[in-house]
Amino acid sequence: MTAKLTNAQIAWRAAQDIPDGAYVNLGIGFPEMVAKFKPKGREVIYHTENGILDFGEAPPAGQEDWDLINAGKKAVTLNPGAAFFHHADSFAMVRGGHLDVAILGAYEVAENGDLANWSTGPGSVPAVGGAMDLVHGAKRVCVITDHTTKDGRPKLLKQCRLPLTGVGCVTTVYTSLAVVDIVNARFVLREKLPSISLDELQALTEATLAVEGTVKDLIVPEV
Amino acid sequence: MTAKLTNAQIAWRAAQDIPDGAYVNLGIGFPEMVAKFKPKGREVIYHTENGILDFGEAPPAGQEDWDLINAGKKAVTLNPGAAFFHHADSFAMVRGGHLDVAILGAYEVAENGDLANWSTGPGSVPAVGGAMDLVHGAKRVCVITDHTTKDGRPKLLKQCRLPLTGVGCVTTVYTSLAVVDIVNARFVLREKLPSISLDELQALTEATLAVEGTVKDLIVPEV
Amino acid sequence: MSKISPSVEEAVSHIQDGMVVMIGGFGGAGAPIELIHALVERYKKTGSPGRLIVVNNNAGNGAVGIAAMIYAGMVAKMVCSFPRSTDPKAFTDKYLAGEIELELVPQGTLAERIRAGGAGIPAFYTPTSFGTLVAEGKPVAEFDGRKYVQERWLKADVALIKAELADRKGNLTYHMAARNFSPLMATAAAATIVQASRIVEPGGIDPEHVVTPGIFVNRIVEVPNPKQEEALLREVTK
Amino acid sequence: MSKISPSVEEAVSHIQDGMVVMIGGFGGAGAPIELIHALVERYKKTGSPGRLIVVNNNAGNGAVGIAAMIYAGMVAKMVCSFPRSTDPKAFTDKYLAGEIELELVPQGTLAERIRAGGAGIPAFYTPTSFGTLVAEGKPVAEFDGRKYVQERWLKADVALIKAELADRKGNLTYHMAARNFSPLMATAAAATIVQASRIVEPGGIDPEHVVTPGIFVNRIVEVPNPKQEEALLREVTK
Repeated sequence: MTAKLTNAQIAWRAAQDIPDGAYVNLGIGFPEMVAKFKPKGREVIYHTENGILDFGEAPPAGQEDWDLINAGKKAVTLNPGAAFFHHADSFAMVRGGHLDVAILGAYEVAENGDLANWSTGPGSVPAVGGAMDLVHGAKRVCVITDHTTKDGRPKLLKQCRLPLTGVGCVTTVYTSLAVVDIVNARFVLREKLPSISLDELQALTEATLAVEGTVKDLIVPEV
Repeated sequence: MTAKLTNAQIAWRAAQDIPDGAYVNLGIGFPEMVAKFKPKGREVIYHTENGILDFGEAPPAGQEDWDLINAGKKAVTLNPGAAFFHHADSFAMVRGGHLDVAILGAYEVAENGDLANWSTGPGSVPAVGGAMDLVHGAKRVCVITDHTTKDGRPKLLKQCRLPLTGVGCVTTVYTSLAVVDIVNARFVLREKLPSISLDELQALTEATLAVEGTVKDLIVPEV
Repeated sequence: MSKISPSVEEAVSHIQDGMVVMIGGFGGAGAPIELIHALVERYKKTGSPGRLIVVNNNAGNGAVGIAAMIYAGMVAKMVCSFPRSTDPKAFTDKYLAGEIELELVPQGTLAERIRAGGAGIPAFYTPTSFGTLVAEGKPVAEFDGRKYVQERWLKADVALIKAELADRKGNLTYHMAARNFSPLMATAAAATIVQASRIVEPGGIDPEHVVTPGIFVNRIVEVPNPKQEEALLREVTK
Repeated sequence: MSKISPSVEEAVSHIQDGMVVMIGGFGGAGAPIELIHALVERYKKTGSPGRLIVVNNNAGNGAVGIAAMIYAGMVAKMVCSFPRSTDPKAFTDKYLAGEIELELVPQGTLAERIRAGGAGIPAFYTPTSFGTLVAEGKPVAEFDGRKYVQERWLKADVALIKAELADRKGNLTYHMAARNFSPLMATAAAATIVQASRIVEPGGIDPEHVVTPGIFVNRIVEVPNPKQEEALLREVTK
């Protein structure tokens, strides 16, 4: 088994690319971890679908106000300069292209930017939430994910097999092994762990990993 | 020349039909006069396109705040319980069918409910404002107007000749001689001045005035 | 003219079988628990109103609020974006048993469809869901080289919402993120019924701070110290 | 990261020839006079920015604000609902001489098109203007037996708006009915430039009272005691 980044390290790597002053939506679950790794000195304003801009960390246990929650229904706090608004205004921010970055999880990403992250197919109760809006709204739509499934199958595919969340929407994928941009419907490898060869990485990736210029080392601290 | 109602009397008559608790938009100019004749004890909430509900009378001269104006750009005051909102919310109220009554002026009204009140044809600068929205929004769209043009030609027509404001939108016309409902694309005469005969009134009206049941006397005090 | 209702029971007394009922709230924030429970009690006593179509972002949690409606058997269909919660058993069991219908709508599309219903916009185009299962059967159009899905407005017979302050004329404010869908639902329902934590005199809310203008509100009932759904669920779990 | 601009001159310095410029205000209420006049001064000195497409409900009054822009010759086209005012000479003369273009849009449709531009809705249907000259050439569709006109979103390169309070993060409030189109325009422009009567620290505006959230604002300049267009015109007339 190749050495790979932990989820926290993937989140750390994604956090480094969020520019100062950015408006950011972090998907429910794993993507929420990205907030922990905001570089010092950078101001990032977080948006949540249920109508808050500029919310902060979770309050101490016992001090929650359950009318002050994020899209994952977790209690949050407010930063100075926060704002409340209703759901239509919230999704005007999303759909209208006002968010700089959205970070989401994925079951599958295709080289043309298609994303599947909402349904593992028939049989269970389908639930889509705000993901289908987010993927067509933010200027950058980033995915953070393990490079492969638990049983080692590629998640970066030629075509998605699961029901799609959005078509041609993903711009960058941060995986446990690499950083991959999607440019003109191709995976372009930007960074990879120094411990893995390009051939090894390609073997874990269904679609071709294109290389343009230098592939940088993906260096992430212990976090 | 037949005796006829003054503009103030037409406005008075229209005001009597506004029910308690109604949300009402009065068009710029003549229709604004209707507010003066609200029957005592009735609560009427006035809406203006530029984002106020529940505004009141003009302030005394010299005490205007020019950020507190109505759609005619005249200074107004606020009643307790007033609310401000932006233009999209204001026209959501209009287009969404939330207003009970809109009262407008007219150049021409056709028996099918078509209204022409925004353009006298090519040659001048066209200006439509909020009229085209109002005619498709309010539950009742009332017109107040002289029964004929200044040179005695009918304004209640088989078909409008001037550019339309809206199609099939007018529900009631209050004129200087009569009150006419529009029902199933016909003018139905509800009230007429006692001093004018049905034949005389019909002669001043291009389209047929249908009569259903009794035609009441149009009795209006000196105002 | 007064919009004030003397009790939650009276406030929900006109809701009938088969109606479309929008219910404010996102998870527990903004859920009008007292209005919902009054409706559930009415149904348990009288068998009405049943066969309701309920519009909410979620499909109930635990056994209170919308979940209580589902357990009581008065909901025929849910229109929502995310029929999951920490404890979604009420909906999940009935759904898997084929006893309740689901219309799944992406969250932003749900909000926009409700807004459109209130604003007299019968249809609009959105990029959301293009090329996905959710868009199947919907008209698609291209604008400026990009493809969009046509969505229809969503209206209701009744909206049940929870406000912080209300005045006699129906102007409302909300508590923090309890706002969410409520201002939209208030515009899209033929009758909007509000439970407010406090009723103030007209003028008691600054006209610049009104979130829902009174024109969108039909009935108001004061419910001081209302239950918060999430807090209630955590209380029950303890 | 700061959105604060040191002067009105700096704030409008990036506006270029041929841009679409939305300008807040309804009549004089909300007109950002100082920003507009800074732009006019820049044009008079440098000949730029010219050939502007200006979006506003009206088309200027007297010789100040948008009328001053028209007199200066920097406006190629007006998009508005009501190009009339107590003194519409600036626009009327140029329009009748064929020197300025007019796109006439019903007021509610103008507001909704701007909102759609900000909300990522490329097109919507409205009953407004169906069967009239204004709808000529626009697609028509029938929903539930009624006919509607398809309208397209309206976006801008720049919006110039006037706020009451602003914080450093761009959150805004407005003074009474000076709100009108401004919150919509702020959402529909690539760059929204705000003159605020007072800039406060973040937290100085209650999060529940924010009308325009900072995400829609790019530049803020403090203009204490701003001129009110209507008051200014009446001053001139005296």
